[in-house]
Amino acid sequence: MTFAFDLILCLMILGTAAIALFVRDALAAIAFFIAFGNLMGLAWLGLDAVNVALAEIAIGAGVTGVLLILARARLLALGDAATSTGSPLLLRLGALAACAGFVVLLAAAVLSIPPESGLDRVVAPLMPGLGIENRVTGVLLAFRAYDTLLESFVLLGALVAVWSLAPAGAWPGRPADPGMADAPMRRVAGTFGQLLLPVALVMAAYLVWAGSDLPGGAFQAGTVLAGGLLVAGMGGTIGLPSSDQPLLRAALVLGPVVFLAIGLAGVAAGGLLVYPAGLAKALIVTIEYTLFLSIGVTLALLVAGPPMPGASDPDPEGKG
Amino acid sequence: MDLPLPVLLSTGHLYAVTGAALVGLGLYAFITLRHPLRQLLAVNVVGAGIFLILGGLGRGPDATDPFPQALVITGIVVAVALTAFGAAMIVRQAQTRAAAKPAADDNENPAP
Amino acid sequence: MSPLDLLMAAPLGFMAAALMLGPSGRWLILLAAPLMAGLALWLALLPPDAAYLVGQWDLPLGILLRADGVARLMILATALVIGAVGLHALAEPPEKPGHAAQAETFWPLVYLMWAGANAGFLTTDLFNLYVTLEMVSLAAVALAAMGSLAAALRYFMIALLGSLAYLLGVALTVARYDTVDVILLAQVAEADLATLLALGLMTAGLLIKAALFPMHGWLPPAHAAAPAPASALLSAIAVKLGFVILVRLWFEAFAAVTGPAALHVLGGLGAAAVIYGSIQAMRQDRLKPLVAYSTVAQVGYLFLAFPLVAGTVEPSGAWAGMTLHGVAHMLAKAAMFLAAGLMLKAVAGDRIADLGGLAQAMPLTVTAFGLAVVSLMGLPPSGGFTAKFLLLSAAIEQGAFLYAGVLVIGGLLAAVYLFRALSACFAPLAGAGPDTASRGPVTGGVQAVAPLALAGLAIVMGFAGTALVDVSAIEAPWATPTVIQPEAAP
Amino acid sequence: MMTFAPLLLVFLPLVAAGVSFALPERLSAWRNAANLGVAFTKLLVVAYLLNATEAGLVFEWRYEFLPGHDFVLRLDRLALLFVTLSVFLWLLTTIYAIAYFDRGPNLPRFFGFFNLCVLAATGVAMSGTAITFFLFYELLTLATWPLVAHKGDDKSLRAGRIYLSYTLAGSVAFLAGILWLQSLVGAIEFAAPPDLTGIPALTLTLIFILCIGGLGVKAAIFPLHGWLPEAMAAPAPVSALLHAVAVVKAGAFAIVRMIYDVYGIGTVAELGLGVPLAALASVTILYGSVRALMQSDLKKRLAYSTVSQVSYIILGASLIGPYAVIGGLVHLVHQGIMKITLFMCAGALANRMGIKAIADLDGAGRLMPVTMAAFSVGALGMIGLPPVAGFISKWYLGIGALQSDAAWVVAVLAGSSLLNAAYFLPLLYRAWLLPPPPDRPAIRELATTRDRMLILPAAVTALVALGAGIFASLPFSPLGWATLIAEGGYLR
Repeated sequence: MTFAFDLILCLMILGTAAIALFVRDALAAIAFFIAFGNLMGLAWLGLDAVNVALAEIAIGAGVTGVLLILARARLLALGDAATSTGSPLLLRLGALAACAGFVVLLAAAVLSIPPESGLDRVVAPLMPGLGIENRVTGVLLAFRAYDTLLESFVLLGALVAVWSLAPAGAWPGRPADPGMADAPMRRVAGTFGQLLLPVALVMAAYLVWAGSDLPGGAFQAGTVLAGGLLVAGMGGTIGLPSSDQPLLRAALVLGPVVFLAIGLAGVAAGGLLVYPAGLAKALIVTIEYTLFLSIGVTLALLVAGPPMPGASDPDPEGKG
Repeated sequence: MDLPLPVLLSTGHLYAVTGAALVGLGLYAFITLRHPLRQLLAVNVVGAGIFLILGGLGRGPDATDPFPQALVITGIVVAVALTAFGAAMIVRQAQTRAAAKPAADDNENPAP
Repeated sequence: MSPLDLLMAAPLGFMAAALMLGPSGRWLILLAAPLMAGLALWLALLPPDAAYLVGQWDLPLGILLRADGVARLMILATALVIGAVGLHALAEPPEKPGHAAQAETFWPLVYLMWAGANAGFLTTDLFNLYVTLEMVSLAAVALAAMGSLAAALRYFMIALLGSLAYLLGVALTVARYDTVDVILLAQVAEADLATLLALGLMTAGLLIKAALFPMHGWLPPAHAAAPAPASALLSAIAVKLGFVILVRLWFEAFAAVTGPAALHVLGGLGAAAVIYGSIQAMRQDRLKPLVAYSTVAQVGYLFLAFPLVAGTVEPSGAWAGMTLHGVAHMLAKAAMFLAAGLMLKAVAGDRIADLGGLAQAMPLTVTAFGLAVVSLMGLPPSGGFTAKFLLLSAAIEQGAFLYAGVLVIGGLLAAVYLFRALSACFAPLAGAGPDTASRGPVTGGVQAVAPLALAGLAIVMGFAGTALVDVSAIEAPWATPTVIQPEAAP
Repeated sequence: MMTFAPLLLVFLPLVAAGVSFALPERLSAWRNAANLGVAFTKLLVVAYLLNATEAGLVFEWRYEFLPGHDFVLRLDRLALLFVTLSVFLWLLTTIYAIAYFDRGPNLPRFFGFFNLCVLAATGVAMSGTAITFFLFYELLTLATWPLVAHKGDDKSLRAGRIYLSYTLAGSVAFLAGILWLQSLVGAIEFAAPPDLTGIPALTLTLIFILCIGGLGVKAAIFPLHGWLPEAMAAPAPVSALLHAVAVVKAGAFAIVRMIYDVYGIGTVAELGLGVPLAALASVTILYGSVRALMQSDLKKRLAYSTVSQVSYIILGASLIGPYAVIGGLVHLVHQGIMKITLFMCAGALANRMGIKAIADLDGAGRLMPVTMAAFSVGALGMIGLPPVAGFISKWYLGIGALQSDAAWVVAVLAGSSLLNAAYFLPLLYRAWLLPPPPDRPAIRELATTRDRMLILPAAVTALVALGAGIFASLPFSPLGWATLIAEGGYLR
């Protein structure tokens, strides 16, 4: 890629971000945010970081976008259009001056640091010991596996936090219907969902498998799975699960718990998260597969929101 | 880099400075926007800017450092987890207020 | 097996188990409380150089877990506080009446906070700290939301901003030094623009999380509205992780970069927090906001100690004073919130004036409140006194009479507002007579055990000063250099 | 026994406190037994220690509570003097309190804190380092607060609040002074006074003012005395304890320690701090007496009398001469015995006949002769009439003043004695010489066991006050003891 391409891409990123932030209508803002996320994905491709590009497009643009659309729809149903309202001029001027100054300072700091891939030199010689090729996966699941382990519990914790918002009398229960108001749309989603879910599963499984050596991995795959589950759930292919289903709970904790167990088992080999020689790849793949399943389910439920009263009724009489 | 354009910036610096601009843009929006959902969006833009700084400054001559890449992926997942929780809180707050409007005796405090 | 990993793994295991068990997951605390206390004690008694690399990956890349004195004391206090609060929550439901979801999710959130706090205290890796910070913040916001959604949302937004500022600082550090390990950074950090900006950003973000004046605005509404066990955890645990990370940054990673002027800014903010928080606390009519503003004031002491630690070549006293103040505040404030919760439950209203007659009706709870008052005011014998004594000695020795004055005045102001609440309990029942019948059932002795135990521990700390000071000095940055000498950064 | 005796002596009341807190009200008999038992045991321990100390044994218990700061309990003669006084009076006050309250509300709490108070007072006496002293001094502040606020009415809560405001502010000033001094000379041990050479006089003066100002609150030196009359809202046994033994005395005792065991008389004289302090004490003596004269409430009058009398001790300490020191120290004991007599009598009068105002005293001597007799002994002693103990104190103080070339102090003493007479003699006149009001029912003073427990402790202390005056020349009298202390250390 050329510098001109990079430059134009950067300007587009800034443009879409500005529109997403300041356009009055919330739906337009979210649409531009999703566009912004996809452009960010391109930027990551431009940086030769395919793993991040996949994660950015799938999670940063995809899941976040769906989340925001759903939240906006639910707010709209309550009469809140989430339009951007102006704040006092003085505040805006002050904020503008402060932020502009901050950007200059930050940019100066950024420019004072030469871009280099310093740790790549440290990572590269360690990879053969793991038996996988993808260095990012190596960092995520071996060298910095501890971060990833904790992060998988952050995701689980976020779902618990969302669940804690369930109103009185709605527990245990199902999330509110994601709100495909009109029947034709629902039918489309239904058909699409029947088709998409198995495809998503296969694709996700491949992404995990590929993640060992090629770009991909548990998080990106989990997102694909979540997307499949969501579309299927919207269309009624699968019912939205009640929060107390044991199988659901098991699916949620499976990945993090397996990760934790393997980490602790490493103590036998010398310490937390130590992979015995020769077993590294097998263990990493095991962690990735279980984690991807849990991440998929967790993300789908995060998007769906807390259990709501009356949501156990699968009949599509949404509030819209 | 085989361009006739005068190359003032390396690719890495270009993306990193873009990231810095995104941080400032998002921060400005966070301060001036009122609606929490829009603020949440602004926070996501700031996050994306930070990630871009990480990536841009990890851009070597031949490869991008896998270490910041991994940090960014972790960061993206943490961000989506928090965004989901934030969005759920915003919706729930709107619902409680809507429910409390007819009979304003709910023990929920009004927003400051 | 080592407590360094089990202290993180066990709560995560309990979190998963609580999710699997559903409503009966609450009983897990009966197992978790003693187990975690035992692990924390084990950690405290480890040989001084206890540390290891996760996955045996060497430092610029890997993550080092280290049991220094601060971590040992904070983790022990965390285990005691969460254990006691958890056992208390078995007897006193933490949720709003009828909110079954809160009743069930309270427990996984508590374990998440527990794991995050422990992991954060032990790690020396700035990015790893970011993840643990988010674990604690997430749980804290969710617990606060069980009281007031509006206050929690405000807390969430401002905490998010804090996280991002911290993350941006970490990003600059990674790019600048190719490492985020505190120990390595200490060897290579230079005072250039990127480093200073990174430190400034991380500090600003963490000050929000630690609720130092003037970044405290989110704290009083969130802490005051949350259910008592949640308030106890918010004030005791959530605020402390930000503080500990700041200690790591200012006295270890960037010790060579920070100047006295910057330290005095932090110290000055701390002093202002003491005065401002105290004055606000005096102005409250309701009990829980009073206790919440007292947290704002108490956090001030932690930062007031920063210039005192840096101001001498032999800072063991000030260092211990700072650390012990954190620990004593954890114990006493948790006790106070639990006691306040019980007291407010027993009377009709939530105002201080409503507390009349409680000294007779619930003497144990009022005793717990009173003991917590003693420690928070810094009266002997208590952990609060030991800490204040050490800090005041350091301030006077260094001729820092402004800080000494704030330490002295802060204690007196605390006396004014805390004894106002305490003496209200000794007043006769307001409008005695028919009003008596309208009061809720007076809770029995069992509920008072947890606050009493925590407050008692805060007092007992006052008798173990020497041992605690010794522990706080383990692997302290100003003491002997750390034993782990990793390969130089590339 | 050598090391643990001090520990036992200080922490024995913890047993009684624990029992008092734990036992429910219906088991009050057990509580009373525990309180009396512990008080009596403590008296035995003191008797043993008195004996052993005379045989030359030194009792000390040491524990490093913070690096470089030892917690030290040490029995020197001065400590023993205060300990003996407090243990003896505590036993009597316990008996009195049991009878006084009989069956009131919140007694477990009362006796619990009462014991903590005594623990703190003993600890104050035996502290071997400045920081140990501060620990007990603050404990005393805290433990007395629930006693002052015991009744829980607005007046008591107000009194409690005022008491805390004054004493906490004082403690903080004292702590700041101590820490300042320690930052210059290291940990302060009373047994080995610090070397103050080389420290600027101004610094030393400032530290002295901080410390004495802080301690002066409890010692009720003018103008820091405001809390004391307010604290009269407390029940009579508390007043007796506060005024005679624990709080006020702890302040006075600490000032003696500061002057003699921290600064040393040489330094105090060099800095010229003795005379201003003596002047302040004199002002307090006269001011307290004048204010006492203006009171119509019996307990308030006694309270202002305390303000005045405690400053005799400080006057003695600040004059820096052998006789003055002895006079001050012996007044520590004498004032305690006499003032507790007066307060116990006042409580008994209020309890049995509802007498609170001075105007109600008419004819009280006919109805409660034992009580009024004891009261009269105490009052005459306060005036300084021989042969009651108070005369000895004033005599020594007067000679001491002359020795120190401070003749004006004699005038102060004379003026104060006149004022004392002016506010005490009318009481005695009313009680003995005027007839009781016709509507007052006749009572039998010592009808029940409870009555006897209420009235006899005062009779005992009155007799002791007489004995201390009459047998002042015997070696074991308070005077003999004070002389020993003065000779043993302070006059070298």
